[in-house]
Amino acid sequence: MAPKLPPQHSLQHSSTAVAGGPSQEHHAHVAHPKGVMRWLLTTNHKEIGSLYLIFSLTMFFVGGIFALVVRAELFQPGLQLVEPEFFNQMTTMHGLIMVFAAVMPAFTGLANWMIPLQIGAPDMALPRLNNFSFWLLPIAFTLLLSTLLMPGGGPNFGWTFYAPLSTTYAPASTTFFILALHIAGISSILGAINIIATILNMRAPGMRMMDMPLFVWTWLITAFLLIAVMPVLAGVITMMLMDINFGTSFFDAAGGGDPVLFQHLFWFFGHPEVYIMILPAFGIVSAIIPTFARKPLFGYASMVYATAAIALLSFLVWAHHMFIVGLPLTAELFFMYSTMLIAVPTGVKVFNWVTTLFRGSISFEPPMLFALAFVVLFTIGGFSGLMLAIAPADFQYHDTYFVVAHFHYVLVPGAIFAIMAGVYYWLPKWTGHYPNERLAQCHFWCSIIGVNLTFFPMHFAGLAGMPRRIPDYALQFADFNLLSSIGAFFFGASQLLFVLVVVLCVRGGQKAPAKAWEGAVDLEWSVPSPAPLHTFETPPVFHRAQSHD
Amino acid sequence: MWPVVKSVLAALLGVQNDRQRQHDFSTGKPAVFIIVAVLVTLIFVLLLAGIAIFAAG
Amino acid sequence: MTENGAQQAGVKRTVIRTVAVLIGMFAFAFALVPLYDVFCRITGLNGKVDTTAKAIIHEEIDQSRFITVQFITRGSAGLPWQMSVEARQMRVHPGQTAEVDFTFTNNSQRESWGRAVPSVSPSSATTHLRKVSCFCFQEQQLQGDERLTIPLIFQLARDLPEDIHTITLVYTLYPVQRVALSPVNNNKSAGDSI
Amino acid sequence: MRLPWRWLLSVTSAATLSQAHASSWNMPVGVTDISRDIFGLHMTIFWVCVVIGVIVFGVMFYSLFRYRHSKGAKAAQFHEHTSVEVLWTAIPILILVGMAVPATATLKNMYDTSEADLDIMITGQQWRWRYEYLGEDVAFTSNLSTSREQIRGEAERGEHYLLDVDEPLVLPINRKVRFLMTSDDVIHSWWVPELAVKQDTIPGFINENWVQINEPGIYRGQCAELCGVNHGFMPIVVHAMEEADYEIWLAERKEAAEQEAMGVDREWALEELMARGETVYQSICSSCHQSEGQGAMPAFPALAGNEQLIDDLDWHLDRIINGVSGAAMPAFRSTLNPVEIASVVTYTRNAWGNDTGDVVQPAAVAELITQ
Repeated sequence: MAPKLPPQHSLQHSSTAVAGGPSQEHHAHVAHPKGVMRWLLTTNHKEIGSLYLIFSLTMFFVGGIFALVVRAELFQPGLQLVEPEFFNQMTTMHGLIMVFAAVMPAFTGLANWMIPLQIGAPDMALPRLNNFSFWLLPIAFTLLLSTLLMPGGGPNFGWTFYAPLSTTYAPASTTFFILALHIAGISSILGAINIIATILNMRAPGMRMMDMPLFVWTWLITAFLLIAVMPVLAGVITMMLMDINFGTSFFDAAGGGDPVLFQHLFWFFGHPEVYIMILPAFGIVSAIIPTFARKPLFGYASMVYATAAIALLSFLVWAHHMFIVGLPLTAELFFMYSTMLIAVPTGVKVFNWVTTLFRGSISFEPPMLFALAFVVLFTIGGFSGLMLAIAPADFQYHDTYFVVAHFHYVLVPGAIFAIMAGVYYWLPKWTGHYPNERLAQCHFWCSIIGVNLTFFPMHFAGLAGMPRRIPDYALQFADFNLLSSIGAFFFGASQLLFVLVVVLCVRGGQKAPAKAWEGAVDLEWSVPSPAPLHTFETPPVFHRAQSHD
Repeated sequence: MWPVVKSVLAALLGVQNDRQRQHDFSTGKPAVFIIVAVLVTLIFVLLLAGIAIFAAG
Repeated sequence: MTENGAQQAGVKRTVIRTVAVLIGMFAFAFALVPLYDVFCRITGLNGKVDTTAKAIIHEEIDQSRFITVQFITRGSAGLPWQMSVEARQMRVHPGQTAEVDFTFTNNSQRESWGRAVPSVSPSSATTHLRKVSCFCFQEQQLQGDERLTIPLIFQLARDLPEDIHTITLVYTLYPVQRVALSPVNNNKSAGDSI
Repeated sequence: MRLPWRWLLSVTSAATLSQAHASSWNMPVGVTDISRDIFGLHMTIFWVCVVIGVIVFGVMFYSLFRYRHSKGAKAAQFHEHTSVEVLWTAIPILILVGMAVPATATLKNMYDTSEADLDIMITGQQWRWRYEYLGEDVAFTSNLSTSREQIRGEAERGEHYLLDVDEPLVLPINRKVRFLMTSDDVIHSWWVPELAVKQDTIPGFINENWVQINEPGIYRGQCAELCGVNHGFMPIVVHAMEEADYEIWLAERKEAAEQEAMGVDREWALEELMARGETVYQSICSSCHQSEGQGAMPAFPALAGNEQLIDDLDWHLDRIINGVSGAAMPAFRSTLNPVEIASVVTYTRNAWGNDTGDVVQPAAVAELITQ
């Protein structure tokens, strides 16, 4: 989310880079095109990282506007602003855009910028593929957004697109929705391949796997999850496509298919997808908290192991999204138990962060504020997740605003706060300037108030009996919805502050040294701020002292 | 084999110390860990399924 | 630079492996469809019924308990048929073979195709309901105004769990799109239909 | 209309707010044994979370306060402690096992649908519910009865805004009622919070659930699974009665059905059919085709001035009796009786300027349905 144009003086080598034969040859090829072509053709990981982040920030606002349409309609009972049909399109688009176009590309952008810097690599392993996987995204989401203008409207079946609402009963534009999702999926897969290839092969000499910063570790595991589940999503939407256009009956009972099969396949992708959106956040927070507590991360080894375990277990819990579809008792029990157990390694992470703070020397710069808010609010989301895991109670919670509150706590002050914490943390490295502290603090406090005002009342609305995805509601839910809507507009408006901070930071501000934060240890802080376009052309020598031991 | 299994079990709980990790990463092959992890996961699934079937009566 | 070359080779190897996993997972998604089907049939998950007819197993009739078997028939949109059952419910002993007649009536003048899709509840009873002769999933063709009676011969296995006292068998009739329904429908888009 | 200032007033006086919505902050305790069990589980796990939260956040905020860099705190360098880690892994596991035991018991109880006194088939339909009392020859559909004017803010909203139906599901208390659930089109979910029953209705498949209500009363719920445009407008109302009252109600229902059946054979006048047809139209058809037959394209075609409908009576009857496969138009063959079909067809052929003058007699419809 940082529109930082990497410095133009591309031939100026960083202090760690020594001119050598191959790298000079390399430069001779890349006579930089100017203007638009520079960005269209760039293969530089920093430029592509910036492109991802700018795209993600744009889509964050697009998805946010959709959410505000929803919240405006729900401001008070009755139908005031939009028709139910358009309301459904808004809830669907909000979910799809936020998941696939805001959160996932933001993490990919951070990975592009920071993974090579953190492992001492000159670039990603497959730079041209990197360019391709980014440019697929604008194509995919232009296509997706254009469905809103098609006759019959855009997708209106929720981001989970359950069959047969999304097949037999879907609007005509669904084929384009499927195509868009396919393209976005290919983009994520290519990005994941690139990240895996980079991490496994491009580490600085002397850096072993166990020396890697946690952000790199969590991304490596996330990339494996992407490789494992994005093809399943591709499979399931291909089946939808065939059901819609070629007369097959994968999900149609009339032809011997089964609508419940759709949900099994979707959540087999969907639950690991949830972890895809949160594991890199764990990595970012695990970098920030030790930096500002000036103390090594507690339980680095446990963190790595627990991340791997969570990733593996995430394939065993999918049906907890389906407790009320009429699963047999045994399946219900199995998924209840496995879901409860996955809370343990997740809890261990929270304990580790808190213990890292214990007896530290803590300061409260903007990245730290967001990271601390992450720990508290993500944990609250985890608590409601634990409640949802209790299958009998889930019969009451399922498909209500309680669930909406739960996953927004995990994703907004979870994933999105972690992304913002990461942006504030690495902005000095990207731009050479510190972000304006006063404004960033203002952004933080507004966001905290906005997030809680928006999502906390949703717990009550859900417990009181308000179902999800309804454009109008009974009078007893009015107060909660009023609060949520006010909070949502406040939260939305305060994100403009974020844009302001980032823009100001790109244009100027207090100069940052190479090691911008006193307690920072990882390799990225050894290159100058701002990081020159080409770094680590000659691999740095990795000193064990920088590791986590 | 036992140290690998121990490490995988430690991973499931999210508890591992640094010395053990150093040891894992300096001596073990990733493939061995992955295979053992998948096996342990399978056993875990069977165990959990067994408990569920027993509990469902 | 040999190290660079080694790195390139490593990248290539990684890419090949990940792509192989990718293709495998895509195939796996499709493999899950038949796997799920098999899994459902074995476990009776979802009340999915085995569609192949079974032979009668000759076992002693369990006179000690009666099971109520309910039959429900449902129509669906787009098929001008009526499906009815001779008896709404019957009481049978496990092990006993029973027969019940289902009647399909085409209320229109046109010939059309339909299919009755079965579902059983509770799902744990599914595997114990053995159909000796049935019409499940078979496409039926009825001429205009035709009436067709087909028997269902079934048997409840003796090992039916003790806690099951009632089994419900629901048939939903679905149209099978084999021919254009009528010239009127033929040249009209779906949006024009009421 | 609710205005923000009114809300502000109610917030300033917390008592007002809590009094006006005394029970709506938490899950309802409900009126069945199972709903009470679930409420108990909910509160237990809630307090477990609160206690863990207080401890974790307590340590966290203590550390943030106590070890501030600005106060000259020096950082310790420890970074692991195996026995502490084992401890904080073991304790949650024990807590979870403690939670799993009662949850398993409740779940088993919920799945025990055996030995029911009464079977009711619940069918979800875009966007209404159909209830069939199996073996009793009583069946009806239940539609939203909140007026369009209330939704559009043109009329004062009633106490049960969006939670009112024309025909509630009537159940006896103290009897085990088994629900068989399915759907005619997409997946819906039948949910009444106070009965703690929420179950998806899946087209082509059958689900089971059960309820035994302890107290008479009126309990309201909604469809919980997104099912299309009017997902927010298909409420559920359950009227739980003393057993004797229920028997009386059932007898009345049966008698009314017989009366209606006798009406099929007589000759109906245009005015009579129009009056009946309007009632049927407004409760069944108007949610899609709109109250003036103007439709809502592209999904719901207009009926007013629809040339095909005006020209072709047989086609019109076929659409209503047999529905349209793969669209929101269901087959009304078995959900409406011949009188209702005849009257609604007559109504749509003569209302809103569709002045065909056609009069469709119930007897003719009955013949089409049962031939």
